[in-house]
Amino acid sequence: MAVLTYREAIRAALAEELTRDENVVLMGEEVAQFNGAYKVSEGLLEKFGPDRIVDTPISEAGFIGMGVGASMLGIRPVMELMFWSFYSVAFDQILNNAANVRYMSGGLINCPIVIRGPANGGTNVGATHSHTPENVLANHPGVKVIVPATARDAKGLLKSAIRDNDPCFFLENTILYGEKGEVPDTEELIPLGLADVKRTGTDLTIVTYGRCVLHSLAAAEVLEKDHDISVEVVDLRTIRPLDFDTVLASVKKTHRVLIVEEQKPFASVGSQLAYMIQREAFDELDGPIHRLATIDAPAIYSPPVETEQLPNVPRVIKAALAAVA
Amino acid sequence: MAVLTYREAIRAALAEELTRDENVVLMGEEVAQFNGAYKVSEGLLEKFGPDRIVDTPISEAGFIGMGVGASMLGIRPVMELMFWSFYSVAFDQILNNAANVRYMSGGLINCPIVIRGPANGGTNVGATHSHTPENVLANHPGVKVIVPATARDAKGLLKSAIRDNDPCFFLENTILYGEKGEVPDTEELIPLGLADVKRTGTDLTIVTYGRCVLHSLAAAEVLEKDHDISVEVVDLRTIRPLDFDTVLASVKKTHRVLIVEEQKPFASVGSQLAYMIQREAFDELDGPIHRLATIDAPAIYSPPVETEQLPNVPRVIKAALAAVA
Amino acid sequence: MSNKAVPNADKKVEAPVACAGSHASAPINSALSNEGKIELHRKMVRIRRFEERSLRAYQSKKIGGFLHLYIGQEAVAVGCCSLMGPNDHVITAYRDHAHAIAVGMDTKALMAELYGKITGCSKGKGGSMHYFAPSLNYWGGHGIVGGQIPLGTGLAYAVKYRKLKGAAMAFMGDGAVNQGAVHEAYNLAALWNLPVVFVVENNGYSMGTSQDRSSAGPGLAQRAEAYGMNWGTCFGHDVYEVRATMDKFLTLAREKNLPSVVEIDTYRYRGHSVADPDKTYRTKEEIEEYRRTKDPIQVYQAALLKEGVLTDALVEQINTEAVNESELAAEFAEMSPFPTVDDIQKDVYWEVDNPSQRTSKGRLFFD
Amino acid sequence: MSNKAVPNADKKVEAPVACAGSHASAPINSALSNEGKIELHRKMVRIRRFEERSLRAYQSKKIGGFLHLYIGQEAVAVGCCSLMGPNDHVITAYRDHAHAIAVGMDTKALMAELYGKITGCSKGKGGSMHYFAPSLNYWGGHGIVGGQIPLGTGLAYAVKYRKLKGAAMAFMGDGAVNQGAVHEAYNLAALWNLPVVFVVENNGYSMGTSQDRSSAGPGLAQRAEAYGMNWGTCFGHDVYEVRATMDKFLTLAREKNLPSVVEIDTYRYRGHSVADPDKTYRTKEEIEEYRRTKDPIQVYQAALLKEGVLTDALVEQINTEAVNESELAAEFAEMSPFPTVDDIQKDVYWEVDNPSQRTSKGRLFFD
Ligand SMILES: Cc1ncc(C[n+]2csc(CCOP(=O)(O)OP(=O)(O)O)c2C)c(N)n1
Ligand SMILES: Cc1ncc(C[n+]2csc(CCOP(=O)(O)OP(=O)(O)O)c2C)c(N)n1
Ligand SMILES: [Mg+2]
Ligand SMILES: [Mg+2]
Repeated sequence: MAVLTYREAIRAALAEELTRDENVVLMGEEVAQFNGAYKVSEGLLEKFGPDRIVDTPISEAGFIGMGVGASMLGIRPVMELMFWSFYSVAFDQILNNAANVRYMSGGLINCPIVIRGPANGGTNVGATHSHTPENVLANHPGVKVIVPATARDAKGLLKSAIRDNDPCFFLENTILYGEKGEVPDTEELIPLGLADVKRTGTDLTIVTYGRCVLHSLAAAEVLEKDHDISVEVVDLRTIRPLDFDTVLASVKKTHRVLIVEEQKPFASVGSQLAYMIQREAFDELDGPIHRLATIDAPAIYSPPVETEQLPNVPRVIKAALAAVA
Repeated sequence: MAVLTYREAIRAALAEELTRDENVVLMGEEVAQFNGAYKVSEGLLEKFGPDRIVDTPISEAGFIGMGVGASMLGIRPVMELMFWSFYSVAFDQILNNAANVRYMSGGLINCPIVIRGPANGGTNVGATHSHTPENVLANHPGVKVIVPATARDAKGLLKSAIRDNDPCFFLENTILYGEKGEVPDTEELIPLGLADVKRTGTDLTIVTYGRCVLHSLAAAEVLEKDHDISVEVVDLRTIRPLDFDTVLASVKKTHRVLIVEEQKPFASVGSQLAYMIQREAFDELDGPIHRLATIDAPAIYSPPVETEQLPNVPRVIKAALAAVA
Repeated sequence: MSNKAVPNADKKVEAPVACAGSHASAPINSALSNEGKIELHRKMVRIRRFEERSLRAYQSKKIGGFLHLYIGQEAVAVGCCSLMGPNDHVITAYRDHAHAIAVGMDTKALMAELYGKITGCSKGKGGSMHYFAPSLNYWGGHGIVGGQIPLGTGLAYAVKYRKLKGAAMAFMGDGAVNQGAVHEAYNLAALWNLPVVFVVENNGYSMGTSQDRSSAGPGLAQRAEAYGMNWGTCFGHDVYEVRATMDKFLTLAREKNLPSVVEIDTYRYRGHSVADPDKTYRTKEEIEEYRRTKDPIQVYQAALLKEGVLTDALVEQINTEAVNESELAAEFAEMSPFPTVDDIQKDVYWEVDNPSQRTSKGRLFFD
Repeated sequence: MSNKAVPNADKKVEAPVACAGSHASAPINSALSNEGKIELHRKMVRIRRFEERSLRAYQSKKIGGFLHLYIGQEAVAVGCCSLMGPNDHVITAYRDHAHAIAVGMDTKALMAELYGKITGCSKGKGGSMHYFAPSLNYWGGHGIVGGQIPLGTGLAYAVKYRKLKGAAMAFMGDGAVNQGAVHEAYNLAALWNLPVVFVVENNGYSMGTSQDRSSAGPGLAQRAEAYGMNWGTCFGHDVYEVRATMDKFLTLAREKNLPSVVEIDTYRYRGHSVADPDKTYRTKEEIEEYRRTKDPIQVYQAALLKEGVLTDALVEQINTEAVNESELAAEFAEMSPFPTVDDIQKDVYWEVDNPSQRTSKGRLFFD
């Protein structure tokens, strides 16, 4: 297997799908000539030309809405949001038009659009640039929400998303772009809605996704070594559809649950998971479900403090110890 | 006490606050000459004149952003969204600017704005007009979210919201506008963040808010009469701040919980409540927390079917019976 | 400004002079057969009778939500849609019944949709504001003011991407032009030379707000100049004029990928939605004056009678057929079943409706 | 179009001719005392030295996130803000250091903000993109492109509502003009005659995209015509020209509540943010050419030397003081403490920070 960065894996997925299907178009601010604000699309303009790799003005509502319209006619646009945070200006196009048009047309219209870009804190870009909207997006039936943690997952899931006939929202992470991982040499399509047990354990289930998977795995090592606690780490990979069976199976094994998420706590993905777990596995729980989230405030700028605002390895360890206490 | 409709109560709150403080301005589409799409502001133009009651173009991002800017200078704008659903085009102004400006300025700037309008399903206006964004709004620290169920609450809470120095999002309900209730003749300010036990009971706690309070109260009567189940109905009234003490006290009494909400289920207000209740009252629970929400799909148009998609009295009864089973 | 580009400076065409007498002799109109001319009339009559029937259904509480009637504006949708070729597409706002009939949708399915029946064109899921017919290149029916305009631009993008000769018509009201998404779409269309005609159906009011209380500037179509786009205006009560004007701009779009804004002056007789007041912000006289002098059906009928294309008997027959059609549609709607509660979660995901082709796993719905 | 209003048709003023020689003799400039003239120079030099120092701090990893430098554009912020009266207000985007210094903010607090320190102007919570000083009528510092423009319009609304004679200046970049919120704000300002000057700082690029790849139409300021607003353009390397131009439009705003769009041609030397490439989308020669012929500090310095207002010694002294100031600011920042974890939840709610005046109950924070 090749070792690729998360960034390269996404690029490879894009390149493969652009090659496979001429209806696929990549569009967004600075994706072409500038090679992408985070260099995800580096080299694609050269390879696929300006009809397929398209720089847009700073008009997220306009160009995403345009992508939705084009997708109704069978184009398969992959729209890059430079930051997912900028969904704030395109919210209507994303969550009224893309999410609802199939329903409102009684199933006559499909909207095979992918919207992708980074959605994370931790790079000191402040409150307006640090949204993690997976809960808000997944609240809307009609959409699919994917948050990959590794290079392999990013590639396999993005390829599936591009082939999917429903609107897929793919949330990357600027901090993960440089993380390396093994990626199969042959084509791999990872189905949406399949969680991945990234580590097996018996004492505590950590349910998590995105960058928090890495924190959780690192914490699990420490918990094993220093505290003799065996942690199972379930990486959801996609938020909607949700592989709840895998979560349930793990809970039934460990009977203790910690949810780790880089979300503002109120009505987060973790809230939803907690509701579902206690509802469907009440008698399996040896104690309340714990949750570790971002400290509840707008994203602070101050670099060392932002690290503390977000989930991080020490915070996961502390929360895990509380969850098994 | 006078008997007013919910609509009249809101109008009275507006009129009183407009009279009290000349910084208060009411602004929105059709609020002035047309008397409001739902006639909430009927007569206010005549009384307060066009400087205080202002018709806007169909530019929600523009005029709400304008209100946010004016509020930074001490104007206290009350902005009507004809439907809260139209927050989709003003999302950035509401949840980046209003919600974050105090934080990003290190507390130097206040944003005493109120955004109000109806947020509900049930009037067959389809998927784009039926959003219930209280979860999405309350996910953002820095904001306050109010969802009154009765005329009295609507009046007392709106007055508090207008005097509040933080951005307050006030979610009304087109179906409740015509509902009558007693409202004190003397001025009443109901503090934000104070739940109201609308009915006491011993067997089951229903935590709810907005129109679902009415469904829950009606269901409680039936449950009492036909099933001998004594239901306590806790009306949250405000979602953020959240009076969780009142919820906890009720749970400690009944040990069974049903959450009823007119929300799409994934990462809803109810999800958050469920997380908190099991976390803080795990040992008090005799069974899993149940939740009744809107059936998970975009809002259907078909009138009789939409009634079934939403929580309603029979659905509450059924869910309550399951919760105490 | 050293690096200022003026990409579209050579694209400006003359704005057509509004109300320049009869447009019957414009090539696009003189090329019509008699049957073609009659068909335009028939469409307008069918639209009006359909909407009148729907109004009665609304009044007897067969229909929920909003009902935004197009009565008074018929020549706009009919004129524009009559120009559609195989690669032309249409999208509009919530006042969408006329465009639906104009592109050829079946009034039975349309009426059933209003009744919220499973036989409706959107299976009772969309209602009045959400008519769609992809097979007829009709992309709705959209409820958020201005929100359909980027979608329409995307239709044009797809047509161009596929190297087809076609154009999209993206309709909006005079109030919609002040939405940000419209501005963004204008810029994109002009910047990328997309084959789209933005049609502003200016009926003078957005709900109860007259144009001068909502829109600054010299004119709505003229805003196109900000983006170097072509623009034009015309009267919308004369279906010949609508066709002559739109033909010019559609041709520019199809042949040269030049987008444009066309503002069509028109009028609605009813309240914004039928439950709204219709005379608090305008006078009864204003409505009556328009109806008397500019009713699009009357104006065209008179022209065709004068041309000898229509006879009084034919007028009568067309009207009777339209009345009958609307009655049949109402009967069909009345007799059709409602969707069931199980239908609520259908049509949400393509995958759910095509289970044998599902590739994803896990739960798509929550409770 | 029968009911078309042209509310602003009589408001059009002449667009100033760009680069019309020296503007030193414009009344607003000739009225300046020598100290006033020197102060403009000093501000520009202080801004540049501050930013150069911040760049070094960024390179030694003292600063996180973005750092959008204004180097090359100094005459714009300084020229505009020098015109502020007591009821004038300023708001801008994330490239906000210069405006902050121009309105009079303390560079210590500004540098400490970059370092993420509690002594920063936003207590380390906002960072480079979010400088604010309400007491100096400076309203930020905003990160979402175009998002500040409705806020600036709201400042103007408040000034007018209070019947004060003042104006708001709402700054944006050449890329920002394509955001929908900007268009909505333009229409509102024009419709309601709000005293706001929308200032487009056209530095030729939005990140790596040149104006001709992002904006259609004949010109950015000229888009004002769509709303019947006044507009003007000027060169931004000459602080006198900036002042002369802006004075005219600010006066229209303050005296007649007439909004306008002013496009100021300028240039940034550095990459979009300092971590971005700065020569992939433009040539080294282009940058050098501007720096050589139009550097705003050099241009003005030369003028003041020629006027005899500055001497070489004074130039040297001002520069040394500015260097020292920036060093002191960096030392102050370096020595200041970071916020604590407990500070994270401060400044979220007014009520939390003013507990004795809290009226609400219940939990405001969740975990
Ligand atoms: C974003 C948004 N804001 C407000 C509304 C409510 N609304 C629906 S139609 C309408 C008036 C639109 O007027 P116009 O664009 O002139 O179209 P017309 O109704 O005259 O056909 C308004 C305010 C909406 N649907 N969407
Ligand atoms: C809505 C939104 N989209 C994209 C961005 C990312 N972004 C930040 S600055 C910028 C370029 C803006 O260029 P311009 O307006 O010309 O201002 P300049 O940087 O030249 O001062 C972009 C694309 C953003 N912050 N907000
Ligand atoms: Mg209209
Ligand atoms: Mg720029």
